[in-house]
Amino acid sequence: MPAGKSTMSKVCTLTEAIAEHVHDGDLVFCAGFTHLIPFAAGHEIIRQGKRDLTLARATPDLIYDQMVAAGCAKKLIFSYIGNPGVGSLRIVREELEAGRLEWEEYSHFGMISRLQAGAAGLPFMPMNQTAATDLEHSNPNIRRVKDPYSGHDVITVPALNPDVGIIHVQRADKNGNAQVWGILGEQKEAAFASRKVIITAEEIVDEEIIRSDPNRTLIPGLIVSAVCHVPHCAHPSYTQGYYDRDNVFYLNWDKISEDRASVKAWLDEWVFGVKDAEEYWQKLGVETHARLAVKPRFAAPVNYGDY
Amino acid sequence: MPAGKSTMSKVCTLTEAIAEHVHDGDLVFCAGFTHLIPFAAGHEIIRQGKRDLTLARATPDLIYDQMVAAGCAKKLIFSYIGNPGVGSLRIVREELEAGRLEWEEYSHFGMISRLQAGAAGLPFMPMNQTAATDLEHSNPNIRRVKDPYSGHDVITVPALNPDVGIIHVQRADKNGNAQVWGILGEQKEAAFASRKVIITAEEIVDEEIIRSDPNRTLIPGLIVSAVCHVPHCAHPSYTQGYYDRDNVFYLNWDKISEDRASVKAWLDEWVFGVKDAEEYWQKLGVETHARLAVKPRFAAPVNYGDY
Amino acid sequence: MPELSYTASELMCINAARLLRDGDVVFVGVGLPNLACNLARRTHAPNLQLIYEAGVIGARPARLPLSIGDPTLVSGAVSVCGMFDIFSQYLQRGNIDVGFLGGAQIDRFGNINATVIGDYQKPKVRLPGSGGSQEIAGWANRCYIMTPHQKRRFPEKVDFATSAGFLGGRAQREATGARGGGPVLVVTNLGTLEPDESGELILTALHPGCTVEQVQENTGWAIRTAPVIRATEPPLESELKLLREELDPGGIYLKGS
Amino acid sequence: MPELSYTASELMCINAARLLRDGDVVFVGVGLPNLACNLARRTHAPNLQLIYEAGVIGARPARLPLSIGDPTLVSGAVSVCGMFDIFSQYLQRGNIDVGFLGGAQIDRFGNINATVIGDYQKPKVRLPGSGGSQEIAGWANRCYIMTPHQKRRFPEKVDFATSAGFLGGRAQREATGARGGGPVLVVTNLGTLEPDESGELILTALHPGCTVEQVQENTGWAIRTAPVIRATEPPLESELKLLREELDPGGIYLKGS
Repeated sequence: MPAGKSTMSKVCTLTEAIAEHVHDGDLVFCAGFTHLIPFAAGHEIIRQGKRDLTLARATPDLIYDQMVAAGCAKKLIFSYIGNPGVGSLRIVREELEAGRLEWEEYSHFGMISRLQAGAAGLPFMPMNQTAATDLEHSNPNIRRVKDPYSGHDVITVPALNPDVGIIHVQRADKNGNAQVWGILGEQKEAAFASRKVIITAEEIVDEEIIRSDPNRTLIPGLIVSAVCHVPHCAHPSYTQGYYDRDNVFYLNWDKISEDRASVKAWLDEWVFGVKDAEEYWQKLGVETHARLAVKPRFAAPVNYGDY
Repeated sequence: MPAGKSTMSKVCTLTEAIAEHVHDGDLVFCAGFTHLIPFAAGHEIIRQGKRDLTLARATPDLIYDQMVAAGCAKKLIFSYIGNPGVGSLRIVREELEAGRLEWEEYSHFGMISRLQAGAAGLPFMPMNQTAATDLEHSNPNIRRVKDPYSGHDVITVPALNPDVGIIHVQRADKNGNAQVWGILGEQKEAAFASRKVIITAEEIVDEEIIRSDPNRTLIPGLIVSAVCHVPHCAHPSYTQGYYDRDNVFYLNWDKISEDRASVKAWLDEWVFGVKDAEEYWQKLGVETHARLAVKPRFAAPVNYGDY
Repeated sequence: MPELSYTASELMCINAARLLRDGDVVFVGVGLPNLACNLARRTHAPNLQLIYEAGVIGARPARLPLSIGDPTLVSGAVSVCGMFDIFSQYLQRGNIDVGFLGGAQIDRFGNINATVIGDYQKPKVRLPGSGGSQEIAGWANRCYIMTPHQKRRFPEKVDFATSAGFLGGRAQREATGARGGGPVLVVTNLGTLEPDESGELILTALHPGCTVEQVQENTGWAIRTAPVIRATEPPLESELKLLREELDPGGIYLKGS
Repeated sequence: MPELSYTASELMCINAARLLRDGDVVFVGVGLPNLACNLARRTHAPNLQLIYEAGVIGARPARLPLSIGDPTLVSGAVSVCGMFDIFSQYLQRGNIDVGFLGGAQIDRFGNINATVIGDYQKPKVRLPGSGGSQEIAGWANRCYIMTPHQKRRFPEKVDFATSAGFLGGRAQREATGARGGGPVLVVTNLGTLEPDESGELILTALHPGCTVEQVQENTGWAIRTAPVIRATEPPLESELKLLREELDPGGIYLKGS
């Protein structure tokens, strides 16, 4: 039975959703390729002191750097550990080099293929050979099968089925039907692959808004367990059409993460020191709000016809 | 080199596109699951007397019934041969029963998986077992590999890479960037799987319309060989938001196709007797136009932001 | 109270509607299954989720859809996706509770033939083929079959197994690892058949006025009966009214037999 | 005419831009490759098609993108798709002409390390890892590498082959069936290296004022030279002006070394 088909209302606070659906030891996937990264959900997981999580994402980005720094994670599944556009992801890198964090590594295509298999209910996805084999030899989950038509080997990766997928979207209705535009990353595959899905949305809209444009609906409510209204959830990442990426913070984190004391101070102030995403956003202040504001640019109209 | 990356203009008439890109013996895929079936392209192929085509579609629908009746096809690749919503597809069925038409058969999922593999550049796609094996035993292209993780068999189908894919869309720009809404069927997979792509569009719009809503663009111009402005191309199928499905004709065809003389008379009048899609549409008359007209119903606005 | 009259199609449709549970996610075909689902949605199952194989989720058709890809399914739907996604992320992934199936032949173990009568390579009658049914039968949690009860439609063994019931028995299906539970019930115009613990279809209920003898006469094997044969509730006036006046006012699907 | 001064980054960027052909479909990363592509688009290759691994096709960034998923790439782009599609339908399908690569180490046969210095299980330095580069190196028709010329960056053999050049020679790469042609040229701040018929990188051109000796000093193996070593055209004033005044006015990527 699909996780989200209960007919009870799925709308709740992010605090409630994390408390109910994220458990110590879970495999958690916070989706979003640069765009729509659900930072507020990561911060709530930190606040609630979740432990021993396996964190999976193509690019751990600052969200997992912060969660690792806060001691939430025992393992990382990834394909690129960098501070996007800046450089190194210091905390994750240190923990890996020190042997304090388990890891499992793929290429971007390997990661998204794992999710695609998980979303499609398949045990694995095939990929063509790239000629590079060192990663394959380092990761026993990367295997081969013979193409039954040509007889040549193809590479395989196993399905990834997270316990919880957390997906930030522009708008959703109270049933969890969610619409996304801009960079789509692995939002859809992560949702379908996950056993439980938490949707965080910039706006909770009337069902009729969603139904006016069904092709825009990336995630159907029937696979969603919880829907949370969390404006600015993605900061310092961004939400297309709602606010800009806070590149200044990405640069600042590079400094903050140079030593653990300043990381602790930052977590104390910006995660433990605030109640929720709303308080965090207000604390950023009007200058930051103004810096991240974006002028509108609308899509051309689309007529579905009144059949 | 992608087929469509030439910088020369791709805009041409459908007559020119079919003459240049469809050759005797080709494997042709006219896309569209009930929606957006490019009837005008099928009629133009009939008018130009193309022969020995292999025609692939999940549901051959009336378009392939007509092309088979006109003698264009030597082989059919399909997953469901019916007149959708009506009953049997008489011409195709007769030819198959008489042994005059070669065929290769899959389930819907097998067909779309073949295209998905073709579109993804993979040699095959795996599918889980369904417990039914008679089709597998009848079609040597349906094979098995062992899942390298569980050791259980999965079913495989080989990539399908048509010589030409013909895709009807609501709107495209002169470079072939094409937007589609409503039922998507296998439009995208057929385009990416095909060696050459012909786009027929209800409207050729300014590039800025397309660029105002990039998430709506299903097919990028860089894989497109020709773009043809063909309003009402899909009749008696339909184009969401532009005109309704002509269910009356689907019922009529069931009668017309009862004998070959009336089929020949229909082809003479409605295919050979008209120059192009525009003449065909005018010949349908104002009553039919009025019957198929549809009132507007617009999608809610979407703001991409002016970054 | 005068006895209500109804067609075989109406009878099957109403009995199928009653099998659906509120909140079920149903993979719907056009015709009778579509009517059965919309009837259930209008009666006891307002939260039924209708998914059409054309890639439409949460459809709310404003008129009777006349094809599986009718534009009325799209306008006002919750979501639309491509065919690959509907078959992989919905059906193969296990997100579908209920599938409806039909075919030219249904055999003793619930296997269905929608492909050919006679030899596959030289068919006597070429039927439409699988469409979505092979995967629906394989992967939906529960499958219902709706078909008129006629001897030629219920042979002991199908000429071609387009879709799997229990093959030669439950253990055989289970050995394939197919995730779905297989057929759970066949609704005919005489009554209902259900698989027993071995996977063999047995008579479990009769519609008003129908007899075991009629069922045996119209079944191609020596059909066994459940220890207690239930009697189905007759169609209600309210159900017939909804079907006739709102869901299929033209009688396009309901007039049949 | 006074001699123009320029940074190593500007020099590499301009030489990389010149390698692109009008109409090429390029898989672009942020930073120098992005600048090189936009420079080419503004000069000799107006029909260059920029594809970003975040799933953006035909981007027309109105400002300098500061991350691979900058929203300015989306607004006004031709198409946006998910990550699975960009890697499968574009890259794996063979729709990408040109890929740009970089890494901590490039070896004699053009293999690239972006994963670890030292042992994989107990890394001395943990680098970012493949990201999209393993597949770009495998499947783009032509790959270009941009990197400063330093001995530690050009070892005879990489510690870890994140992305394949020619492995131990062209025949080895060919045997894997990987569709792409592999690296065709390495642009450094000293000149260009190209693979010979065996797949070994040899010095083929020098930038103005650079010498074979400098190249040898900064390369970790005894580098061979082409029979004729070309001299690259010096950066043009117009190219530098575009880069400095329009493409990266803040000098975010161009100030480096």
